[in-house]
Amino acid sequence: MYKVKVYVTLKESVLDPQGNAVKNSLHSLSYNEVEEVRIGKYMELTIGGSTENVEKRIEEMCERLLANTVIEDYRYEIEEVVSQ
Amino acid sequence: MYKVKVYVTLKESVLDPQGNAVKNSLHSLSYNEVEEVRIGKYMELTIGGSTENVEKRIEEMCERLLANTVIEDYRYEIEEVVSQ
Amino acid sequence: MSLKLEPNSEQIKTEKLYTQMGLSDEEFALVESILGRTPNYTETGLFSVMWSEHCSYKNSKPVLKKFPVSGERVLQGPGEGAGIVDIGDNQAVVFKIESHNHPSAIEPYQGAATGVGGIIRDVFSMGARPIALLNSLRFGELASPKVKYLFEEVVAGIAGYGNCIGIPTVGGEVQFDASYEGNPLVNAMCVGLIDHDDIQKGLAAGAGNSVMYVGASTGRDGIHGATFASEELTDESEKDRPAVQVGDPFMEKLLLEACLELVKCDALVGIQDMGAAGLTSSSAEMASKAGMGIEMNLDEVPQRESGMTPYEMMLSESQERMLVVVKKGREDEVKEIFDRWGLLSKVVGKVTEDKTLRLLHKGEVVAEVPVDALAEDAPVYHQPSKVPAYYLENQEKEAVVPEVTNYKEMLLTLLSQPTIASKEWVFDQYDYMVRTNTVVAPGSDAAVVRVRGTNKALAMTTDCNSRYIYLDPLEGGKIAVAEAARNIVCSGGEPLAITDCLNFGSPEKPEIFWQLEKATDGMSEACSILSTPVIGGNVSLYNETNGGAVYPTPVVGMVGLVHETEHITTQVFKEEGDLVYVIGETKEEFGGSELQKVIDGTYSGKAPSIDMEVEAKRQKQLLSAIQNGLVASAHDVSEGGLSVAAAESLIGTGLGAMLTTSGNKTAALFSETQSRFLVSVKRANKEKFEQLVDATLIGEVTAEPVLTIVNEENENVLQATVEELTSAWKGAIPCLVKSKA
Amino acid sequence: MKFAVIVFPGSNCDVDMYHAIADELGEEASYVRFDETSLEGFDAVLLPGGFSYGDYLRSGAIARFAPIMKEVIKAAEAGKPVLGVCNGFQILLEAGLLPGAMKRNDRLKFMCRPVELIVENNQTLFTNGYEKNEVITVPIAHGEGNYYCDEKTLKELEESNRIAFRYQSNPNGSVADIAGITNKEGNVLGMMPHPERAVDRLLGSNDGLKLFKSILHNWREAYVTQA
Ligand SMILES: Nc1ncnc2c1ncn2[C@@H]1O[C@H](COP(=O)(O)OP(=O)(O)O)[C@@H](O)[C@H]1O
Ligand SMILES: [Mg+2]
Repeated sequence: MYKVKVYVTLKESVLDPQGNAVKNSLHSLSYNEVEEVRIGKYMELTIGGSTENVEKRIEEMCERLLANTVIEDYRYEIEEVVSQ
Repeated sequence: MYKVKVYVTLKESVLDPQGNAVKNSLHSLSYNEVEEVRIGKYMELTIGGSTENVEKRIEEMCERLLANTVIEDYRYEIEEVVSQ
Repeated sequence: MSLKLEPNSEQIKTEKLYTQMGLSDEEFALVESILGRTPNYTETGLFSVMWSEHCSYKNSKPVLKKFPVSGERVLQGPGEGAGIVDIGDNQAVVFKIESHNHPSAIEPYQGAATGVGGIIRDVFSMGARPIALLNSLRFGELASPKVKYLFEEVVAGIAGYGNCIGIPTVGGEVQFDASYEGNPLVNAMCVGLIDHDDIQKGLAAGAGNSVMYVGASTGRDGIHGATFASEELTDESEKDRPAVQVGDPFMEKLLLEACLELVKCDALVGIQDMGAAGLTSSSAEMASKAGMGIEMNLDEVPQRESGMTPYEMMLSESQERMLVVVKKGREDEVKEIFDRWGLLSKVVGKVTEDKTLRLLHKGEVVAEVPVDALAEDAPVYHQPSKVPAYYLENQEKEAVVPEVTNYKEMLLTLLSQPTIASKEWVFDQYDYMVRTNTVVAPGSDAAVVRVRGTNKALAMTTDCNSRYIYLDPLEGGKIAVAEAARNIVCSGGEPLAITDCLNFGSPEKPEIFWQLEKATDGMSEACSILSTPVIGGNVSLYNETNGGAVYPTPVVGMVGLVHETEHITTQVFKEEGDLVYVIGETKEEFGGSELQKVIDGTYSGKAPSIDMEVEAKRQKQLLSAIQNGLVASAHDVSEGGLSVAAAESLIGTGLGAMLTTSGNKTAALFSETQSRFLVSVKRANKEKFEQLVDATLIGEVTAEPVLTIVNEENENVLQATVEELTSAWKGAIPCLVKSKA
Repeated sequence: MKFAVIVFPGSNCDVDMYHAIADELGEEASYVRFDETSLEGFDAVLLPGGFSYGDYLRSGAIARFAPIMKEVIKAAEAGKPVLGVCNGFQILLEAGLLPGAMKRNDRLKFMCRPVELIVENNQTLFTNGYEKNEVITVPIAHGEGNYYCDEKTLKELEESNRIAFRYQSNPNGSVADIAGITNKEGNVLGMMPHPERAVDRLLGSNDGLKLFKSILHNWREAYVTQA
């Protein structure tokens, strides 16, 4: 079994209205030290069995569905979970 | 300067309709090995200067704004960035 | 500095780098002769975007000239952000339609969302309060995962933007045909209301006045979007694409409110949105229209990213920005308004007398070009035109009546074709009620929005059956306008004017240019006869993927005036016992019909014919009957023919109908003959109605929810429960979207 | 009676709320900006729908820190009627004036349509113009209207009769079909459906008008008749 963490973020040059709004809100709450906020997605996938090619398949899932590669970048971490 | 990564996820007891929908889509693309998907938020904050109490302040931001603790959990990682 | 990385004039010329920006050799030579020197990189960029089809209409100007553009009520015709039509009481309606096809093909959610954002800015930059949104969409067959993805994301993008900014999306249309497979069409229309005194123009008048930049800051978004929109989509496009523009409807909501406050302030001289070609087109056009020049210091332009070059700033298509000209010395009043809305505003330049767009950056002049050369004086091409072989072949074909054996089954099949089926799956995602003025929500012929504080309302619709236009652009062009007007009339409105969006393939292909010419001829004729001038519009050419063009799709957006809210009429039957009439005779016309598609899988033969004089007469009669309170329901007969129209008039009413038809059964049920209406009338109004309208009584509304159609011999032709009709019609799109490919 | 309609940046049903009060109910309504700091002189507070701050991050999350919210909380504590509709409800949840939280609709799509509501509790100052279990038609228009609370909270809501409205047919996945809830004291109501969009038959339904009439009626009983 694997636990996979996928991080999807907006590409650097793409506008992030959400991040902006949160930054402004933090400023109005006096957290003026916050210089930038970028908001993305964090996904946790549980992959069953002793699947082969986990990495290749995760890469595919990201490309095909989990990220919109026109405007987003992604990265992932795969952890093997040893079941008792 | 600090780079802070904040992860906000739905509490385990709370159903995640979006995660479910993504799981179903992955199955329809024949990634049947995916047993569960949970979707959360991933935020990157850039914190300026040599702020004191970074940790305490981040904790506060999470409690007050970045997460809704009625349904969400959060965790964060703080990295100091040494500027050249 | 990154400036150093830019090629110099010499390289641009010898390496022909201008071709990558979309300028031809001749055009580049023309630029050189205008300037009397070789342009630098920034200047080449300015010309390339301003001379793109999207900004200059260089290929379409000759055909646009044919449109009738004036009328008693027209306050503003084509040329400004949006056209304006008087509706009395010192009020006017402002509307325009615009395409966002190419961006939507690349990133459907953001492409559609920013399309909506752009058209809203066009309307409020006139000083008008946007009151409604509509759209017109074309996709490939709803079968492949790619098309489903595009469809779902485009609808979500339209919803995302419109819902958030709080302007109701009240209507639209969706058509599915294979020709749109790789090149979906996404046209968005916005309708606004304005008091006559508030009408603004995009003029940079008065030398010395300040040029201010307001709204979102500038990033490297969509650089060269206008050129991109004027090119065919190829497999390369995915790689070449500019950084995708992301819409921020929240920002636009603030900008909208601030600008509507600004128009009440007499420090304002002119205002224009930064749409395609951003800062370049807004500054050049405002100056050119006023016969002035503009000098801008680009260091003052608010920037989201660091190290932006003049080229990048001038060509960026970042969203939610406006350029404003303000009386000298009164900049603070303007700033104060924007401050209160939490928005950026900054003086970036001034109006000059020398008719030149002069750009300064880090203390140097980085561009200096005559504004007229960029705007008015762009080259115009008279493309060669040629009758396509497919058209001649189709005209030769004998008309045939397709063979139908089971009429009920065919009706159910037609009702479940996604082009005909209920679009509830779509408009359920739109907030069509916000601002609480929507009297007729999506689902009837035209949407109707009341004008608060008066007894009037506005009816609005978008229409275009591109199948007919493909088979016969001249007849099809007339039909597009006529159908829009029919929808307005059925809702109780008097057609006022149209806006149009000409979505075609490459005008450089003579057969495509011929389609464009003929379709606009047809539209012009229809507009003249129906007295609905063209008050604005948009052209989107080069809608081709890997060589194949989309069907010629000149979308018509029409607005009508409902004089009294009591005139508002919908398409559904109202009460048991009401009489059912059809206005207009039925001919055997199946070219381009939904039936032909179902049976043959393609379209062939002649498109239905239309006589605009007859059309106009019938519309007048029906409208006057409606205004005299004689009509219970009215629905135009369009795709699928009379049986589909009857089914649509029944669904959701709990009622049924008993109808008698004559002549060929297939034609009676499914022919798409034009200029027909299905109308129901209270028995008590029978005589008065018949005096006013030439119509044939064909049956009545019944209590039992069943549609029964018999022939003159009283033989059963078709019988279906309304439940069967409803489930075919309502179930189709949700089912297609969900099903796996 | 004087109603305050709170306007946050991004509110867009403020106009609808205003007209419902001023035109249909025939009482006084004023817009009060998010950055104002007093609600003095108002007898009731209305938090309208829309997309305050774009609904970025979570709906209502940013709006609840707006300066006016301190006054809204004070008004609630003083027992004045406070009504939050749609985004207004979400803001009340984020501000802790009502329990629970809002998730995305279970079908993950925005939904706009008239729905049928059951008046579950007609003993509140907002609902006593309705019959108990009366079925009314009121539109919804939301993408995040999937009400969530834990079991303990739900039990408490049910036992103290704080569920004002339930959906006849649940459109969004809300716990226990909840469409609207009140606070313990009964003077704060949050609901996802839009009563202010159902005040004029021309637009389909006027079932929402009774809600505003109830507020007015109760206020008159309490203040005008006594005076
Ligand atoms: N994309 C859309 N957005 C909003 N409403 C739509 C859309 N497509 C269709 N509708 C609505 O569905 C109804 C039927 O549309 P359509 O079949 O195009 O009607 P018609 O043939 O009478 O023009 C209309 O009320 C229309 O506004
Ligand atoms: Mg119609």
